[in-house]
Amino acid sequence: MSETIEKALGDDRVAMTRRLAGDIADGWYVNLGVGMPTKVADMIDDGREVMFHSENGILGMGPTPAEDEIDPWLVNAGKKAVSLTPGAALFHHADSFAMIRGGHIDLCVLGGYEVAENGDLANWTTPSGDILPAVGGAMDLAVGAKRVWVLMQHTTRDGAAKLVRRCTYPLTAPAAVDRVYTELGTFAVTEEGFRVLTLADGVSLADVQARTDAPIHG
Amino acid sequence: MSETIEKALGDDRVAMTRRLAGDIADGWYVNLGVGMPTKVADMIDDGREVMFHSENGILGMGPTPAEDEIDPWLVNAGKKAVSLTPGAALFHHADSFAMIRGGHIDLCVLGGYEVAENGDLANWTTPSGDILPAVGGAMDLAVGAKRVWVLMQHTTRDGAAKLVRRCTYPLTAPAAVDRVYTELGTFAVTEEGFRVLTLADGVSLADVQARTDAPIHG
Amino acid sequence: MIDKRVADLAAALEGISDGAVVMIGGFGAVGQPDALVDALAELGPRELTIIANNAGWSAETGIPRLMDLGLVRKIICSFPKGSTVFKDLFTAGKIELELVPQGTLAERIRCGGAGIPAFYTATAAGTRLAEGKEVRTFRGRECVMEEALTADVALVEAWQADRWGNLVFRGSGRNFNPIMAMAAELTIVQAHQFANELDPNVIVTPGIFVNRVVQVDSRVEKLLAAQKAS
Amino acid sequence: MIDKRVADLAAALEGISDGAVVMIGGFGAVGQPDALVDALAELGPRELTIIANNAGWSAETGIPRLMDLGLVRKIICSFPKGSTVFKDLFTAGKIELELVPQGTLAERIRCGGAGIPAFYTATAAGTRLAEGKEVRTFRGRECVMEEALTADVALVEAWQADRWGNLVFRGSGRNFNPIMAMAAELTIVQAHQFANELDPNVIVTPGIFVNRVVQVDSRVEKLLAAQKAS
Repeated sequence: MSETIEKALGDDRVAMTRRLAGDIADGWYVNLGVGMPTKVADMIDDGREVMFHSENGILGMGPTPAEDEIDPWLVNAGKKAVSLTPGAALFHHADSFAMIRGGHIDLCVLGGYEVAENGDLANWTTPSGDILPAVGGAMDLAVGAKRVWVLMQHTTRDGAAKLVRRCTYPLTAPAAVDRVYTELGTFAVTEEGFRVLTLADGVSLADVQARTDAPIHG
Repeated sequence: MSETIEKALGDDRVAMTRRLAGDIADGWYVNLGVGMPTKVADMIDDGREVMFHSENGILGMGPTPAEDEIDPWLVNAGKKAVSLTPGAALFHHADSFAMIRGGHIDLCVLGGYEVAENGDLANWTTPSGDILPAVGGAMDLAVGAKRVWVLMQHTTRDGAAKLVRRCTYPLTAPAAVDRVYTELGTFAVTEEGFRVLTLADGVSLADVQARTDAPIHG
Repeated sequence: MIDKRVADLAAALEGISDGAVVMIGGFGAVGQPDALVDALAELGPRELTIIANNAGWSAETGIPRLMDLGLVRKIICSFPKGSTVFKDLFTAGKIELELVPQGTLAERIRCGGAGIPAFYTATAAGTRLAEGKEVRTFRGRECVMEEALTADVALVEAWQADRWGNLVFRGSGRNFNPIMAMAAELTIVQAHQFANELDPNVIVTPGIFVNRVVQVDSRVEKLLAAQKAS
Repeated sequence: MIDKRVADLAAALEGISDGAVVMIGGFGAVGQPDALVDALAELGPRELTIIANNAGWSAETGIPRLMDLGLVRKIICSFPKGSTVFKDLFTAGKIELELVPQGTLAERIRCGGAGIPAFYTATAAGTRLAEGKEVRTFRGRECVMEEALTADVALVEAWQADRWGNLVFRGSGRNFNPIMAMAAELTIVQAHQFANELDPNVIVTPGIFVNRVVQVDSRVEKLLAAQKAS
């Protein structure tokens, strides 16, 4: 493994999250899945206006409030305290998922176990071990949003590929993913499979291909 | 035709409407169809509380306001100015028909062309002549409300029966009607057909049967 | 910065083309996007499909005016009575009508906005309006399958709007407006007033459903005065 | 006079029997009808089916307490993780789970309240959660048929209620509460405050959907304080 690649892989996920945040257009309505995707909200530059949606009934979700400004009646989909930005609106769960399922959310950012070159997404349960499967809103978001971008490490901790020909994990949704953001780059899901949009600094196409179980088109 | 019957038939519809109003229980949520049913609202005695629903998004609809108290932003399903009573709520059309279709309206009072002894209702269009059929909310109300009471003259102006074995007019809904209020009495729709609940003053079962095209059970 | 407010009716209606499917809110005189409809008549796109509760009342304004100008190919509504314009065109076979029960119309529109392609309802089962529709029994009750309605454009009236397109309504002015706002590609709102910022707890239509807002003095008061005088 | 206010939790819960299907609102700590659920645990009806988004967190309170007391036969939810109580019962085969995507769960409940017996959605099509479900293609997209959910009882939390049962919520406290209120035979509300009369324009749940309201000091603040301390 080259030194630059090692460095990219050792990145604390900030760079890939920032890269994704930079690709969000002003004025978009964006839902962020729990975990790493949540951090995207902190990386929207000042002066830009993006409206964040939380499936439990918030549009215009703002950052974590200071301890003394917490409104105990306001939590996000991860059950953490949040704030409201100007222009926010509140609604119930059926209206919230009407936004999602009805194609009104411009972008949903999700984590992933596997993404296949046909856009299949697996991010909700493992093939065998998950005694207690929990799906939450993942399936609704994956089929409903106008764009689905997956933000994840390029490989598992054991080095196994997560960008694959066909998912081996149970699907969240077929043909759902538009882009994948990893520490190695940004990859579009196209009719011919994965295509590079951006490579991280010091990363070559060959580096990516070596860590991917499907053809990567330059 | 006996004198008393003539008198009952000549009634200006006030008595039958009042009879129906008296059968409404306190606390019911009630939708009144356009035309004669609308008058029911004026015949609820003081001190009783009945919540009137209008399909264009009002619960707690009150009487026609005085000219100088008209709110131009508030009309009923007949497009006339109305007022709100204490405890009123406003909502959109899908929520309004969720109340209707979901079985939350305790009573709907509709007009009718024909009611059959199996509860079939015809009240929206004529068999032949209606070049321009208009249905409005009649079909939704007839299938959705907990109880459907039809308020109508016992016969047509030409003396033809409107309580019949089988409807000849196009149906609004099959097996929908629970009761019929006419100037001759109040009739329940039961498994064996029409059954008398009340006869108007001076009206006999034979009088009713003579004007009805289905068996009337005493 | 998100700002959906536009300067005038022309800017509000920009880009509506021939063949568009157009939802129009309102029930009675209340909640009618009258200024938008009249401006659409001036703009003059042809072969329109209109989705609305009524076919309107007067040939001088609103939906009947669109029809009178020959701009409408079809109307989907629950109550086409009222204007002689529609009746005349319909009896002459010059306009198509899809008659839908009012609650089914509302639910089809709401489903269009909510990404539900079809649903079942007991409404209209066993009647003439179920002819040609798929029927299926749930819990012993016969139901018809109804498909969602969506549109290219929704014309909506609101009481107040802010720059994000959040809307609140007044009185019975909601009617079809909030659900039509959800169901169109391009939702255009005429608002009686602009507000700096609306209370998040009382917003009825979140701005996500709204594309453009134009401020228009409401004609509801005038219309009602005219009705009373007549 | 309509007055849906009741004096205490016992009066609020009267008549809930064994085998009842019970919807329970709330998402995270917000909008949980916690006092009602704990009082239900005291009341002790058995063989309950619970419909809720989560299976809860702590064995001492809420849904896990109902389970720990052996009162629950089945849960229908989107996210059963959190409490070890459920996990232990489930792995021991002592409780049934119907796992439903969150948006499908919300829509099934809303349809239950709206008298729609079934609908189609693309959610879950082509996944393990569509197994055994009817599939059908609309506009080129595979969809599954989902049936409505109704309940005998809904336990709901609101911010304010009036004597007619009209409700308003606060912050993210709506979540499943307004739709569950629509979908149950008997809707029981714990409200943080009674109001004399609510503004008709801002009511979220009209009183028609509500049967009983009891005033309860909210524990949201306390819970959040405890969470922060831990």
